[in-house]
Amino acid sequence: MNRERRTVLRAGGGATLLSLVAAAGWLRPSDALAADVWNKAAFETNSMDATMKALGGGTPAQSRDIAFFSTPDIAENGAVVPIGITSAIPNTQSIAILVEKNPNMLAAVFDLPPGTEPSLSTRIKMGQTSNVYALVKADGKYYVASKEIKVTLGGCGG
Amino acid sequence: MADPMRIRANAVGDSTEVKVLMSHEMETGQRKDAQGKTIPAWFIQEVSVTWNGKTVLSAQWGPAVAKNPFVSFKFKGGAKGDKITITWVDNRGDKRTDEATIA
Amino acid sequence: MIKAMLAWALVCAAVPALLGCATAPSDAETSAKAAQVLKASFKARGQAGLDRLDQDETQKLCTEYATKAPPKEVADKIEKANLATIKWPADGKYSGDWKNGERIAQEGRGKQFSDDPAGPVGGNCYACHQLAPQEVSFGTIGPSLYQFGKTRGYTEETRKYAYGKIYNADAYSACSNMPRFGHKSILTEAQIKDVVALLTDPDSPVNK
Amino acid sequence: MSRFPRVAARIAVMASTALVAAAALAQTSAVDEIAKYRAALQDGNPAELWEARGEGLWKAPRGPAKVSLAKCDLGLGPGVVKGAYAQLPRYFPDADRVMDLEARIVWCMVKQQGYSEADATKNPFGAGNDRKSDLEALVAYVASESRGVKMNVPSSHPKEAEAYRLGEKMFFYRGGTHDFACSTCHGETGKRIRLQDLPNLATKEGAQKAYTTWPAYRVSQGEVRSMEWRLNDCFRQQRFPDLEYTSDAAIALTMFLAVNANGAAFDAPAIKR
Repeated sequence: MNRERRTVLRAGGGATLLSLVAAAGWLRPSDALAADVWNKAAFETNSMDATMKALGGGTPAQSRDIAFFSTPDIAENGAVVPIGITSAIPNTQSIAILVEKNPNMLAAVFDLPPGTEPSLSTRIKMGQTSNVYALVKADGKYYVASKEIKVTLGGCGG
Repeated sequence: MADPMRIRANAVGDSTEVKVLMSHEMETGQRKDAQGKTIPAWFIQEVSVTWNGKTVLSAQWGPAVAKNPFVSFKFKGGAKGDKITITWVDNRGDKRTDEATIA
Repeated sequence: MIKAMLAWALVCAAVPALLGCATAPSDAETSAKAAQVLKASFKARGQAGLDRLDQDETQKLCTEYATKAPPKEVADKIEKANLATIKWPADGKYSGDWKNGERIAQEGRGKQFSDDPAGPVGGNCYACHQLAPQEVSFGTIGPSLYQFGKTRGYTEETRKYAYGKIYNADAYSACSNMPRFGHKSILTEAQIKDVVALLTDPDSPVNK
Repeated sequence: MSRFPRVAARIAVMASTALVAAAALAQTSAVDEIAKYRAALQDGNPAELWEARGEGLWKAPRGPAKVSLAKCDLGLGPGVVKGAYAQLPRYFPDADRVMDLEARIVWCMVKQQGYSEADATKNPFGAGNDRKSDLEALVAYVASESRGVKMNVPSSHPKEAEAYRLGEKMFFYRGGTHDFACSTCHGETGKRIRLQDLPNLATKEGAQKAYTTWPAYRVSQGEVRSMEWRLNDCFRQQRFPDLEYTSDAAIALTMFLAVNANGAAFDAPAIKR
């Protein structure tokens, strides 16, 4: 159980927060369940190599089968940058979003169980103009596509 | 306590489209207050979405997910009237679970 | 509220009864009351005191002619009065460091009640003007100043005009939308020179 | 060299290849891309979180009198929320005053729920989780109940007509260190600040476009902002002092904008930069 919990990300789904909560029905939020499962190391890196290592993968292969949608080239405000990612790679297990120039690169990892479409959208923060990476894990292998998003200043500037 | 999530779950063909908004500061831990003191990091770390008890999405987040997070995705299955349950847990151990019915 | 109503009564009392304050007030009466209500509706905060609502002669005239161009004699009067306020640099040099000028042109803070009085004060030029072509986020309230020096010539005359215009825009164009940066002590003499350099230095990206 | 500014360094490197045509092209695509950015935000508007909280606050017994706002008359009868925002500001005989939504909610909180004026208005604009504004949530809820309703703000009462005329004058009032009036930025059609389009609020079209999309979730602030906030923050940037909440000037200016927007379908809370 514990081992399974800690490897949730590496396994690309399987054990999940809710099933764990359900299985151990006596657990309360104060038991700091999240800290136990959350991949702290992966969220504290600031290079692609280090992030991949923390995620348990090697160098990802560039892929044309990963596409951004509803993702602008220019964000009017870095506090909210819409990101949509679709993977056409068979057996996509997870999609992660990384921002090269953020203090820590990894923004989010989504694990997609079979039956869930390999396509999702969310919103992230960007401190400055940067490359954004869509990292896909499929059949245990990692693939990546990237896109530059410019962060500009809108409004009166004060 | 955190405000409830706003969950929209709509049956589209043989799939269900889920859109969720969560009320959360998503504080990065890198900002300073007016007195120059660092505002401690406070952000959702884990999210889980289940349909009739089966997990359809799970996520781990860092503080770079935008304030008042939004996620939209689709999964195969789901019928009008089925229950979608979403839970998040943040780095303080606060947790919130909300439910919606597929429309 | 009470202050405002009192003012209204005073305005009404001051005009002949046959003009009929009880019915439609005149344009001037409405203006006078609007100014009174405005002043009663703000509170001082930070560096922004209530005196900021007191209009000088130029502001008063430009408010009066806000929806129509001022007649020539009024425009001339405004321009003449404002030209007289320009304090030209004692050393006779109008131009400074364009790199610093670029920073000043980008900086939007300064003089707001939320700004630190000891903090940076900028010209916020990009809010209204295109300058260096690399900055795509620029406004269009004012004309594009791209290639300002290149098209006007890198002359003393061009630099002097730019200095004067930044110092007090109303001296050249009555009721301009542009703040009077020097006259109202928004930018220092050195800062104005740096912005002049951004516009008129052959090495500035504005002239590339 | 050590003082060489970063911005300047970046520009110096990039400057060599710049051409007028290239600059113009970059500008067009920047505007298009910003439009894409705004479109992408429309899908999920966090203002919904405020609307839900506001509905809860509206219906909950609160204040010293422990009553809800169910009897609060927003102009269409006690407790009628649907469509009320599209007919505000308006004259209220019981208060003998033209009121915008915020002024009216405060009035109901004081007269019906028993709050003191100071308690009711102590946190008009929220700041994060520790200082959530009940008023902004209530405004988000009431405004959302006018979504799709045609703006129909009355100006037949003499005080309504007067508020409009005063608001119009205030719109053109120059002052402060920068000589700014509302009209400096919002009095011409087709202008921008940075990449932000500026509605010409003196025209019907401009006022309709702007007024019907406030209140709004501002992504730059992570908060839902009301029209009272919009005016207060415009004046801040005009370098004016602090516009008092629900003051006569705030209401007169709102009246000017709202009446100019009449005829358009209300479509807020929106989401904006």
